[in-house]
Amino acid sequence: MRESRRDRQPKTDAHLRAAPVVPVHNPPPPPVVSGSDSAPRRGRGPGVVLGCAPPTEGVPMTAAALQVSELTVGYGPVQALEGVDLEVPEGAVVAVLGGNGAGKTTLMRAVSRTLGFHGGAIRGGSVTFGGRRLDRLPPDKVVAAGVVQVPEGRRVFARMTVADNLRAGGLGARGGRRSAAAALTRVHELFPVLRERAGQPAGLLSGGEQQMLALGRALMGGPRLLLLDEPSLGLAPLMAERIAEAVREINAQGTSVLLVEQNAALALGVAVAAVVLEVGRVTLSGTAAELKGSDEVRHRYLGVVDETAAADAEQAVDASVPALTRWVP
Amino acid sequence: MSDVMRRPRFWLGGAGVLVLLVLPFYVDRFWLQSGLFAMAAAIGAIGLNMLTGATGQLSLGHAFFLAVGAYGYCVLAGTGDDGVTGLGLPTLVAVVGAVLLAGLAGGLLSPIAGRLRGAYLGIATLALIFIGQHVLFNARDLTGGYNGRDVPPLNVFGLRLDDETATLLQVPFQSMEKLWYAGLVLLAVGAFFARGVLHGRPGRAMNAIRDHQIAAGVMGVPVARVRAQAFVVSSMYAGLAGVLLALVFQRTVPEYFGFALSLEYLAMVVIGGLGSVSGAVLGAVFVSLLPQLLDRYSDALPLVSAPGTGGVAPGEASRYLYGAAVVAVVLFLPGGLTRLRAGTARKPS
Amino acid sequence: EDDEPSGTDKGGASAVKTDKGVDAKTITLGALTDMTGVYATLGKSVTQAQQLYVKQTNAAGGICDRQLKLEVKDHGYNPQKAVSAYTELAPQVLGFPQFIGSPFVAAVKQRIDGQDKALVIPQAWSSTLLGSDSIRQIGATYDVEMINAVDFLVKDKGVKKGDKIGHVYFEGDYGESAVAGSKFAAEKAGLTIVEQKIKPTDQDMTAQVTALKKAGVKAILISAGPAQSASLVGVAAAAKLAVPVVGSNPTYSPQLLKTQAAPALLANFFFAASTLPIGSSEPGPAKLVADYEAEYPGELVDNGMIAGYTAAAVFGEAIKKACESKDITRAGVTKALLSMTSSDMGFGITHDFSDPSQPSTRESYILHPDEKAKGGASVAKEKFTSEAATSFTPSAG
Amino acid sequence: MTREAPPPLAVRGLTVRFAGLLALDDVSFTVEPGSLHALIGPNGAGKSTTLNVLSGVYRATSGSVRLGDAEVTGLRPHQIAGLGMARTFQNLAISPFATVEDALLLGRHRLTRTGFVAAGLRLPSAAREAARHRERVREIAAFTGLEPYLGQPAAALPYGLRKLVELGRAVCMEPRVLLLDEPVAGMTSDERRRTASVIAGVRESLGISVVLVEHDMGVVMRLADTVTVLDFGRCIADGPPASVQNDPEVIRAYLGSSGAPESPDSPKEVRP
Amino acid sequence: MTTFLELLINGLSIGSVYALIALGFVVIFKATEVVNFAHASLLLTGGFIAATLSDDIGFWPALLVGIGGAAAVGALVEFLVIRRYRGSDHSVLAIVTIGVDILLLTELTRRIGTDVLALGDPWGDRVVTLGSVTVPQTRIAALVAAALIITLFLLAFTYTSWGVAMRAAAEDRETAALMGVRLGRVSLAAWAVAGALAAVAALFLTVFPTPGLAAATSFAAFKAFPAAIIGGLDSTTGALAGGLIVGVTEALVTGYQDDLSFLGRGIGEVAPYLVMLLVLLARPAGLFGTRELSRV
Ligand SMILES: Nc1ncnc2c1ncn2[C@@H]1O[C@H](COP(=O)(O)OP(=O)(O)OP(=O)(O)O)[C@@H](O)[C@H]1O
Ligand SMILES: Nc1ncnc2c1ncn2[C@@H]1O[C@H](COP(=O)(O)OP(=O)(O)OP(=O)(O)O)[C@@H](O)[C@H]1O
Ligand SMILES: CC(C)C[C@H](N)C(=O)O
Ligand SMILES: [Mg+2]
Ligand SMILES: [Mg+2]
Repeated sequence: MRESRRDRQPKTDAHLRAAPVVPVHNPPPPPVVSGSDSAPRRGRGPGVVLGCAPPTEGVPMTAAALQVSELTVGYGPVQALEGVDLEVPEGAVVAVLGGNGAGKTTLMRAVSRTLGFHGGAIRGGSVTFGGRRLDRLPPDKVVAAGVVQVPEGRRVFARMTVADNLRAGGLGARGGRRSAAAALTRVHELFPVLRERAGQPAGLLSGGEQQMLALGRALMGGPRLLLLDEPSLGLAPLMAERIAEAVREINAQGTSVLLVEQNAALALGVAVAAVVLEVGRVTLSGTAAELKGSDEVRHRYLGVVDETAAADAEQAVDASVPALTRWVP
Repeated sequence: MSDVMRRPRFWLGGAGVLVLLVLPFYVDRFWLQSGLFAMAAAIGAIGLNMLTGATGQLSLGHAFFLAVGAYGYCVLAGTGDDGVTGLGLPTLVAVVGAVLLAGLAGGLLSPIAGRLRGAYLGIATLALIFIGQHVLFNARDLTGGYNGRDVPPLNVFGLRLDDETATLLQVPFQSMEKLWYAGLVLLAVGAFFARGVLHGRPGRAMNAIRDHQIAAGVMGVPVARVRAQAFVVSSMYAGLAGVLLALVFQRTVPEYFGFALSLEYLAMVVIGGLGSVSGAVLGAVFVSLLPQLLDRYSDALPLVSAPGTGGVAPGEASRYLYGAAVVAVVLFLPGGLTRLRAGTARKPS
Repeated sequence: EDDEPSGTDKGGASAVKTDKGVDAKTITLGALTDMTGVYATLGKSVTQAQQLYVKQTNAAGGICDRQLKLEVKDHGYNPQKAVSAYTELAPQVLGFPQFIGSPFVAAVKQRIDGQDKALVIPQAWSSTLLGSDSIRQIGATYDVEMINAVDFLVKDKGVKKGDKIGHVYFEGDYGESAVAGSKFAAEKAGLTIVEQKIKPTDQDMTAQVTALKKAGVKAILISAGPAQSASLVGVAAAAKLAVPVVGSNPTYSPQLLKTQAAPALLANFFFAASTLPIGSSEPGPAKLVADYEAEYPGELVDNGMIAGYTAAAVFGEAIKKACESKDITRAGVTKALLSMTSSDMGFGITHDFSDPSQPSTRESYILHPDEKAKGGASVAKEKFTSEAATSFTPSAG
Repeated sequence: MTREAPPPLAVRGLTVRFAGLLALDDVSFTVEPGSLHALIGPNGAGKSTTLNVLSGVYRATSGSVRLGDAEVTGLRPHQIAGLGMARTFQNLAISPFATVEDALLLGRHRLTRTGFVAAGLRLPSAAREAARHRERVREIAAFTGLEPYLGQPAAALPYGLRKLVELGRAVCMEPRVLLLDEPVAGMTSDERRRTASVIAGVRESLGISVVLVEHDMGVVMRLADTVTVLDFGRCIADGPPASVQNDPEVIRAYLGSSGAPESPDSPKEVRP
Repeated sequence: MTTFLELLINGLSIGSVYALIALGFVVIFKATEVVNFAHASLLLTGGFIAATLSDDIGFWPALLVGIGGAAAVGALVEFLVIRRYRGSDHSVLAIVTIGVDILLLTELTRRIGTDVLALGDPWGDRVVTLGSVTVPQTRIAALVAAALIITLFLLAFTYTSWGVAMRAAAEDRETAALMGVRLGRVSLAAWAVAGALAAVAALFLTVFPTPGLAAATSFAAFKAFPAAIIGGLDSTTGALAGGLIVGVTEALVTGYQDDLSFLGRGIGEVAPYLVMLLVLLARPAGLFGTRELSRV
């Protein structure tokens, strides 16, 4: 697997080389950084900070916490995650940042046990939720345990109506009819458009509408832990904020959230703690505040650039435009 | 060149070709015939794989196009003295004509096919089988009806590939021996052509249609036309296969071109591996030779006894094994037999 | 070794000429049968009867100082398998006392008449197969059978000039040559035939009956399988269409008496055959049944057995004759068969094999379902040849 | 260098009605030759629908689209592509089995001629054509930063790179007008900047018109010459970025109270 | 005229049997998007079990066992074969079912052999006479049964969560799993149900007017193809409509064979496919099928 790591290295470099920003693999400033191997338990750092997390009806702190430790995942030859440690304490919102191919989605799949659909498998480590091991259960049992994922790229049931999509979301729910009805009204409050479009085939919704449906669908399952994979993808700024709001609200009602986002500003706005994945490893972790402060994150994920950096960024941009010659047939 | 020669595949391939060339001198008619059935099947399967594998158009009507080829050849080359229509064209011309006819049939279908997708298309093409067989049974003066019609032997520049025994190195050369080489040539040419198409511009367009029809159109691929072309080409391959089959049978009968045959061809492309030429060939060999082998040797199996002496008849035993084999291959080699060969990790296109 | 030179072998006591399929000790015969396809019914009993014949003959010392050996290949009524099986056996056997599937016989006709010249006795009675020295059917062809059937309707069932009679038949050689016969006979008798062509997949004859009823037929002929005749008769009865129904030989099987249609069948179903019913008390059938049941206890007996046994026996006779003239080559056997002008295998009908262009007989029995008789049928009308049948010239294909 | 500018793309009174819902309502705008025209608006506003009409995927209920003096409305997608309009898709549309190179070569389809016969018989003409276009594909791959992945199956690449492949494929069509549906969605901000620079570069060096649908105001504001804002299928604003950005209507319907200024990679921060 | 009526009614009644077969076909397609070529053998299995038992344990018990048995076999096929498939291409799974069909059919034909197995049903060959038209009681029963069963399914699919789960699983297995759908259970249920339906159909195919169960009974399954397509592969209503249309077409074409003889005789079997093609020309997804949605 060392092999596979190494041959994936250039890939990452390559597609970042062109990027006119600070090199990727410079050792990040000491205080916040922790290689998963160097100090694995540092992952709990954020957990502790969570004293300030929304109160959660008296359940012991880590009772229903998601605990990912030493997780290693591979797709055949490809090593996608390596020794990843992560904790989502009860009632917390934890964000996972990371570039393309970092392994964020893979992490989600590992928790929801859907790696199998992609020819992937857990090679090592464990995933527990509320002290119960998830990494041996079938996907439906994971849902039954209260862990529901919103897949990357929406994946709504295109041929089914919006209403039926929401019903499908409720299939794994433990509650009875009444709780389902309650969930539905809640979803409609969050996303009124879903009520308007109730009869329309989901496949015909716009990108953003589909994203809302996907989120609403997941909520129908009455999750205790919600896994969100890039929920703001393709959302209008207004809508992105709305989603952020929704996440806060959902969380306020006692649902923990593991949030994968490219939109770091949004993510760090919502989360109390975050980790940064790079090429399958946790390279940074800490509270939202800590990470907001880190240059690394500011450059690569927040896009906040001070004047000088911006300047050579612009130059780099022009430089990285080797004026494609026109095609003469 | 030299580095090609260093590759083992090169030598293996060469050896294989050599074996195929000398085979007629060593094996008897039965095996040659089985081999020829396999070659014909391979040609047909290549065609189907271009349609179903590469373009994503499920077709259960392949047997129909085989029939068009087979009967087309008979009608064009037939002398008409056996009471059924025959234009008495030179046989080589007839072969070309038959292939073109099959292509035409495919072309005529494509307007309907163009509007259908997936299983709908598959079962719509199934209609061809039933309609086709109905015609074969009823258009007497063209098809000879239920008892079929004789197939004029191929005549290559004065060399008649019939049962007139011509001895070569003390080996009697009859129709099968002679046809063997004709078959090899046709298969080789067919495979060569198909590879070119699949790896070239048309192949990319076909795959695009299979994977995302709308996007294909937006990329500038004239979807309707390419689908139609794929249908025509695949039908022409079927037609060629039909001609070869007819020549091997020496008489065409309607029963043959039924539903079961279409399913066999579908099985070939899936078992071999969707979308690739080698897959089609492997699948064809598997599907057409395995039952032969099983039939021939199944009486060696335990509790299999000669037909009529009670117990499981060899015919039945071979059916069981064949069915099991089909299931096993698809389940345990999802990519088809081609996956057995190293170096074809990614799905060919 | 598939082209072993013909010659005279010194091994045998008598020096007889031999070629393919015969060596010093054994004579190998081929049987191309269908045990897994649509004619599995026929195939099974024919094959078992033939194995029985081989067993008996060998027990009695074989033929020409040689033991008989029956190579059976099951083609499951699949053309490719059938042709392959033929190709496989052709070089190894003297001839084929069994070859089910007339389309397949037709498919290899060229080769049989061409280079192989082996004697083939098909279990298929369409007249398209007539006219070849090597392919010889035993019994009346389907068309002759139907001509006699029509005659029976006119003579015994009160069908009159001007009446209409329906004919329900399978697509294919069997049904269509049967129709050729019924049309010819109808012509002669001033009747009109109302055709209903069906496929072996059609199991329910309701629509056909409705159509025939509409046409106002006075009788119905059927050339299909047992299931179809049972349905036809049953539906006709239910629809108050009480007319006699006469079928070709393959339309009846004793199992039908266990079905809903039994009463109707017993009431007005008949079928033509060119053998005695297997249940007849004549010595031939009686003995066959006895031996057969001894050999295959618990197996149902039907007329297929007779067809099979007769074919094997005729083939055996031919070899014997050939042996007398010291020539059991393929040509020798074919020649021997041509010289058999009145061979009676003990099943009621004597066959004349001297003219390949003619069926070996034009006689038919009319049989009738009978739950008491073995094989579920007994003779309704003794064997006869209608004058229409004698004047009929089958259209050889 | 002298380059003949592409003809203007004129959208007039475009209306698209789906069962019981008005997706586009009398939308008009003109994409000036060689300009980058952004199309923004809330989710479900009708942006993708507009692109779908422009690229012939949907038929307009009424209204017209003209490229120069060529009428685009009612043409089939491949005919429109033939006019030199290329697009990317909001939900990726890449063959799961094709390598990146194949995917890009597909873009060359309309520019190449090799048919079944030529390809099947490997005619020299076909070989020559293939060689030329592979060369060009390599150029474009180098330009977009995809060169290292040319040999890999596109499907196994992560989302962001697959979006880049889409972009590259569209560029491979040598378009005169490039239609982009959310090209930077799901990318980290540095990737966004890079993709943005690719888009800018393409337009710079090829002098083509670009229609850009995007929610990332940073990118839009930096690149766009003109911005058209849609809301519920109607055009609620149209003009240069600066003015549109401060249009109260737009802020209400789209940018939201917090507006663009504070949003992460907004122009203030990115512009020197 | 009476002839026409008679043909029409006969067509409808046999059509309702086809509808049952088609429905099983549709259920499997809805739940797993598999075109099930093994349907013929499922049908034969049910019929065979019922027919062989009816002598000993009586008709109704035998029928129940038959239905149960066919359901079990269907479930078994799913469990042993379909579930093991790791790929994603559905045309590939269709091939697996071909293999399964070969296995089952060979075994059954071997057991049935030459027999024509009577079912000993209560209806016998009694007929109902409506004016000048006579219809077998069995066929009336078939009509009623089909109507009931199909309405039942229609409701189940639209309203029960089982129906929702089925549709969800059919469309996107992974996402369905993420919603907590037990994929295994869903397709298992679908196959079992299809088996049961096939058995019921087999019942009506083996009672009067047909003499009993023969190896050839399975051919009736071929009628399910055009029926399912005409109605729309994913529509239960469609299954009913398609079945009836096929039945009526067949009956009329056969009944008026003489007037149609210019088409060549014996087009009874071909006609439904011609009708199917016509329908597809007008509606590429059948009469009630949901069209492929295109949205980019
Ligand atoms: N099905 C698969 N087969 C093989 N490799 C895969 C598969 N899915 C993902 N990978 C690889 O695993 C690595 C992590 O992929 P993953 O999708 O988890 O990244 P990500 O962080 O979600 O990226 P993005 O932000 O683009 O969604 C990538 O290098 C990708 O190439
Ligand atoms: N094929 C269709 N059938 C029915 N309604 C459709 C179809 N395509 C789009 N719509 C509807 O038209 C409206 C506009 O859709 P469109 O995809 O253009 O929005 P958009 O501006 O692209 O939104 P987003 O930014 O979220 O992608 C949406 O409400 C959508 O539901
Ligand atoms: C018994 C007969 C129906 C046989 C049939 N003639 C055949 O083709 O073999
Ligand atoms: Mg991801
Ligand atoms: Mg959109």
